[in-house]
Amino acid sequence: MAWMLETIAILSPIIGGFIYGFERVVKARMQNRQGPPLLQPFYDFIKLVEKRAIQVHSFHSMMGLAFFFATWFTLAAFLCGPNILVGLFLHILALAFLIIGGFSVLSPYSVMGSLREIIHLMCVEPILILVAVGLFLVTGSWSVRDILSYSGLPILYLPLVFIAFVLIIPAILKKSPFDISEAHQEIIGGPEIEYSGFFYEAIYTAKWIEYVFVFAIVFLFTGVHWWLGLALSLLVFLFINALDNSTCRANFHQMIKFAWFVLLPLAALNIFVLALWRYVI
Amino acid sequence: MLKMFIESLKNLFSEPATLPGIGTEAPKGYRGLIVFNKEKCIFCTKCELVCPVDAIKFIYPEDGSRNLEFNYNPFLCIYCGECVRACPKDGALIQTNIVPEPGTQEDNPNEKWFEIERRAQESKKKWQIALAKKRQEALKKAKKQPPSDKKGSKK
Amino acid sequence: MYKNFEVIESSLEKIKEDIKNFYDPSKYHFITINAIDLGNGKVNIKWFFAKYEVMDKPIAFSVDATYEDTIPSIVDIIPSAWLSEAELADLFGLNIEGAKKGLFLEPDSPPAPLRRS
Amino acid sequence: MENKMIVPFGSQHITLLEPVRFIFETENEKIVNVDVDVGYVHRGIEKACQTKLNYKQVAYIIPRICGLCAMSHALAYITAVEKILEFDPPKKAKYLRVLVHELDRIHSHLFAMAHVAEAAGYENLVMHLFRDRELAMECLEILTGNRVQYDYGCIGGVNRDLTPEVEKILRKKLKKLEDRIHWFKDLYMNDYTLSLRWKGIGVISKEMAEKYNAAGPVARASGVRTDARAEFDALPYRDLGFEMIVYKDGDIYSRNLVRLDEIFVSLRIIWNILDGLPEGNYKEEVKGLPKGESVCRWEAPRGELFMHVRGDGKQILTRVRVKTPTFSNIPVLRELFVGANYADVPAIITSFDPCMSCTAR
Amino acid sequence: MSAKIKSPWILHYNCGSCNGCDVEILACLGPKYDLERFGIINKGNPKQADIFVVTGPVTKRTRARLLRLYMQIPEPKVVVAVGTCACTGGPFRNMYNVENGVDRFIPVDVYIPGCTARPEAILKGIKKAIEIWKIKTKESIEVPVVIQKEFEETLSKMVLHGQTVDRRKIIHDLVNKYIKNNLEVTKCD
Repeated sequence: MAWMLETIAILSPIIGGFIYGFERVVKARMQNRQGPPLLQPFYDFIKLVEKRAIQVHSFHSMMGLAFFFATWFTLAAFLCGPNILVGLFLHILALAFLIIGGFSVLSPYSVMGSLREIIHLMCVEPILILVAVGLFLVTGSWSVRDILSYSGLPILYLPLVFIAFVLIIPAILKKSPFDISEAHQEIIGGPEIEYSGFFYEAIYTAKWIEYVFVFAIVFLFTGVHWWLGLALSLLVFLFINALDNSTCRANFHQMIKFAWFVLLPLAALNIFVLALWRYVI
Repeated sequence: MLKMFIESLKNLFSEPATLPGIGTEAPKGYRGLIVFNKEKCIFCTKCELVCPVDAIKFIYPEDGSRNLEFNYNPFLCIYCGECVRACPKDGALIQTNIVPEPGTQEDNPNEKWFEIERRAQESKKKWQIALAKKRQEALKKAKKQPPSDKKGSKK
Repeated sequence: MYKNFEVIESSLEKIKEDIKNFYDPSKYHFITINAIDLGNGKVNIKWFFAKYEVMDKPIAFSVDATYEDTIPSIVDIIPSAWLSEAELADLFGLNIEGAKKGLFLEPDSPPAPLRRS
Repeated sequence: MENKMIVPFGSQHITLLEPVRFIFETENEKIVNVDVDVGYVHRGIEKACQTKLNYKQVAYIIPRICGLCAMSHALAYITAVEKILEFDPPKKAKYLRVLVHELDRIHSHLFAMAHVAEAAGYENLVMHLFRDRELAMECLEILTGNRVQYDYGCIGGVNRDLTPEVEKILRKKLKKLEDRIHWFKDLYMNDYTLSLRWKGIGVISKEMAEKYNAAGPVARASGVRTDARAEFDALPYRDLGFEMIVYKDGDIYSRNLVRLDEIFVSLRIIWNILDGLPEGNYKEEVKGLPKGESVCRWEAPRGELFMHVRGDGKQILTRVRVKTPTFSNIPVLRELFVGANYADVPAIITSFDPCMSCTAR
Repeated sequence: MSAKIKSPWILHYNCGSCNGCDVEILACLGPKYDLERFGIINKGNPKQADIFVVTGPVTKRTRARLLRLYMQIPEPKVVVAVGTCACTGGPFRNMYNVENGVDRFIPVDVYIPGCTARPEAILKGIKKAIEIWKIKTKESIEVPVVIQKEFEETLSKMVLHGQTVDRRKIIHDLVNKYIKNNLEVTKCD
């Protein structure tokens, strides 16, 4: 168990690839079709390496690579570092690379996608930080290692935070109803539209790492009970996919309203009550 | 939303609607490839006339006989079946339910067909001239010795 | 000649007034404008209308003109007519007031393709 | 203002089947100006119908204007020509024409609904609609011999008879389809996210629809009572239990509901035909050459199709003019965009069910 | 590599067809035929596509866009012409605004006949296209048919002068020149 977190951080692209592949199968089955094989993401990966990469300009391509490495580093910092807040701030930085890359090209879809990506950030990050604060309040530590050795069940103290987090996962993973920055039918992928070949593959893989990132946070909610964590992750996974399959895309006004006026107060209320209970009474 | 949510979970554990393999065979009445049967054809060229896209072309022989060469371009045909309905002889043109096979660059549906169209046009002109000649000759023959010919045939 | 629709004969000068007097947006439905080339540089133009919800014959205003004539536009009476007018201007080369050309045709397409020469 | 952004939409775009180009000027994703180019699909079919094809061949070329409403184009043309020839097709042929036409409408409406759902990002609904649309497609395939271009009608009647075996399969499949449509109706009425996305978006008022002469489901969703099936006596719709569906709101949501309810009407008509198909010939020989002028108004899935045919007693017609439903809907579509949100653009466009290959021909 | 053929992404463009084939392509993506089980996704983005699925007889206004999209797809790529009209022009052959088929402009690898092509035929055709795609590599650059002659001339000139040759760039410049000179799209209304 000693090197578990480090191993996960290093192997995260592969683990994320499997999660993504599994998700595609589940999604297809929910839509009553057969769906691609489980290894499909890796087939895509190999193909994209073999494709010629058309660069718009080198800075743009570099931003794509930077996004990938920053996301990877974010996950490593999150899992192995002393403070999960560092991981969350690095997460913002990683997305900033994507946004800058999106703004650096002339394509209107890319620019529009980057604008929407900023809105995503505004919705997602406050809740992520509240999650971290909530976990700190329960376990008394900012480090993943300590949270995972906490003997109680943090989810029992943080039910509303957990609900808020689960409902914002679609926005992190760009899934319906909050896939507005990618919005395949409106802006065809948003900031990733101009990437091709190897550089698109970097962005594509970075998305897999985000899956690991998200489910790692879900995992934290059960403390030391890792089997409960696995069950919870699977449940959340199924819930998110079913939600993805049963909603249409909201527009960004609705997303901001939902995130700021429903989820954020919900999570804040939970933390407020918890803090009162911990420190005042 | 809830309805679809439940349906999605239900679908997850039920058989997918996807057909196995590449799909079904076309049903019995499908309007597929047109098949030409040379033995039965009487070369009235009605199908060529009636085809809205000129996907059937007859190349005429040079000697003026009625032994035409049938040419058909499956990449141009719209499978409306009008030629089959126009065909006076049963079984000379049949519409099967075979789905036409995709072609590659070797099939070259365009250039080959242009060549055939050109040849068909040229051969028709030649054939008409040859036919006219033939008729004239026949007429001449008939004029030269009409009574004896008739008698001969009667005998 | 006209099998299943009524025709109201009109003239180029009068047509706009006729349509203005006739057309009631809540009662009639403007269908389209059509032109028929009659040969020898002459063209017959028809404005089609139909009644809402009633089984009745469509009504057409008919005008004979030549290609040189300027045909009045009815966009100020029926705003959706711009598309039909642009099409006729494009495909027949008619001079319709205010109609833009180049809706369907490219620079290397034949000009006024539906004219019979 | 400085932050205006020009967003091209098309001619190649994932939600658009066909090449059409909209150029939006947006301000914070709000559209302030729009430019539309509909001429990408102009092929010149009218010219070909007037020059190189004889009037019987035209019946096979004219459905190629549009694949989704192929049956409407063919039948409208055939009816117009039959009107010129003063020929009345046998009753059975008329019933069979209605049958195929209504099946065509069902698959087209299901497709349109799927298209709108896709524009809204509701992938699962798209897949379900596509799955059940296949039932209608299979019915059409066994009945006419092709999945999209049916070539079923011909001048004088129809090309194929409805055999008892085919009828049996049709009944089975349509029963299944009807159940599924009930399920969809329930879903559309109760789905919260759909109403969030579609209610009150892209509203066309009744006055606007009348002013810009909108046609078909778009007009009927706005409360305009117009349906060529009730206004033109080409087919025996009155005997078959036809009913006009009209909604009042005029937004994307009610346009979908109009389509959904029209599928029910179509299914009812089809059941009536299958139950009471008259005996007799399905095809009769037509003699004579077209001389005269006639029109035909036809309710295609997208709205009113108008055919104006003139023949001068020759094999080749003098004029064939097709006014397609989308052609009437383009002006109102253009007016609608100004002030809309860019995120709603795909949904608004697809809720009109535009058919550019119809418009440009 | 065998993994490569399991992930072809398609780009679909309609150059003036009747919608029939486009509907069938969409039906292929639906649950009954489900192209995704072969790893195929409809990516409406040329920069990430591998198989260019074209329908329609190429009208005069779509020519420039067709060439542009073709140039934007990175190698290796294959072109599939779906439907009779994309193959030869079909019912629209020799109409005044039509260019008679996709292969007048870009090299077509697979022709799928049928009006309209059945989903089964489209599946077969795409499988055939994947077989062709397997052989092609990053370096196999194809020249659009319309600029073939000029391309050969330019190439031989450059080789004669001993210049370094970037075939892709030459093609790109020539296509742009061709579009600018011959196919300038009019802006209407």
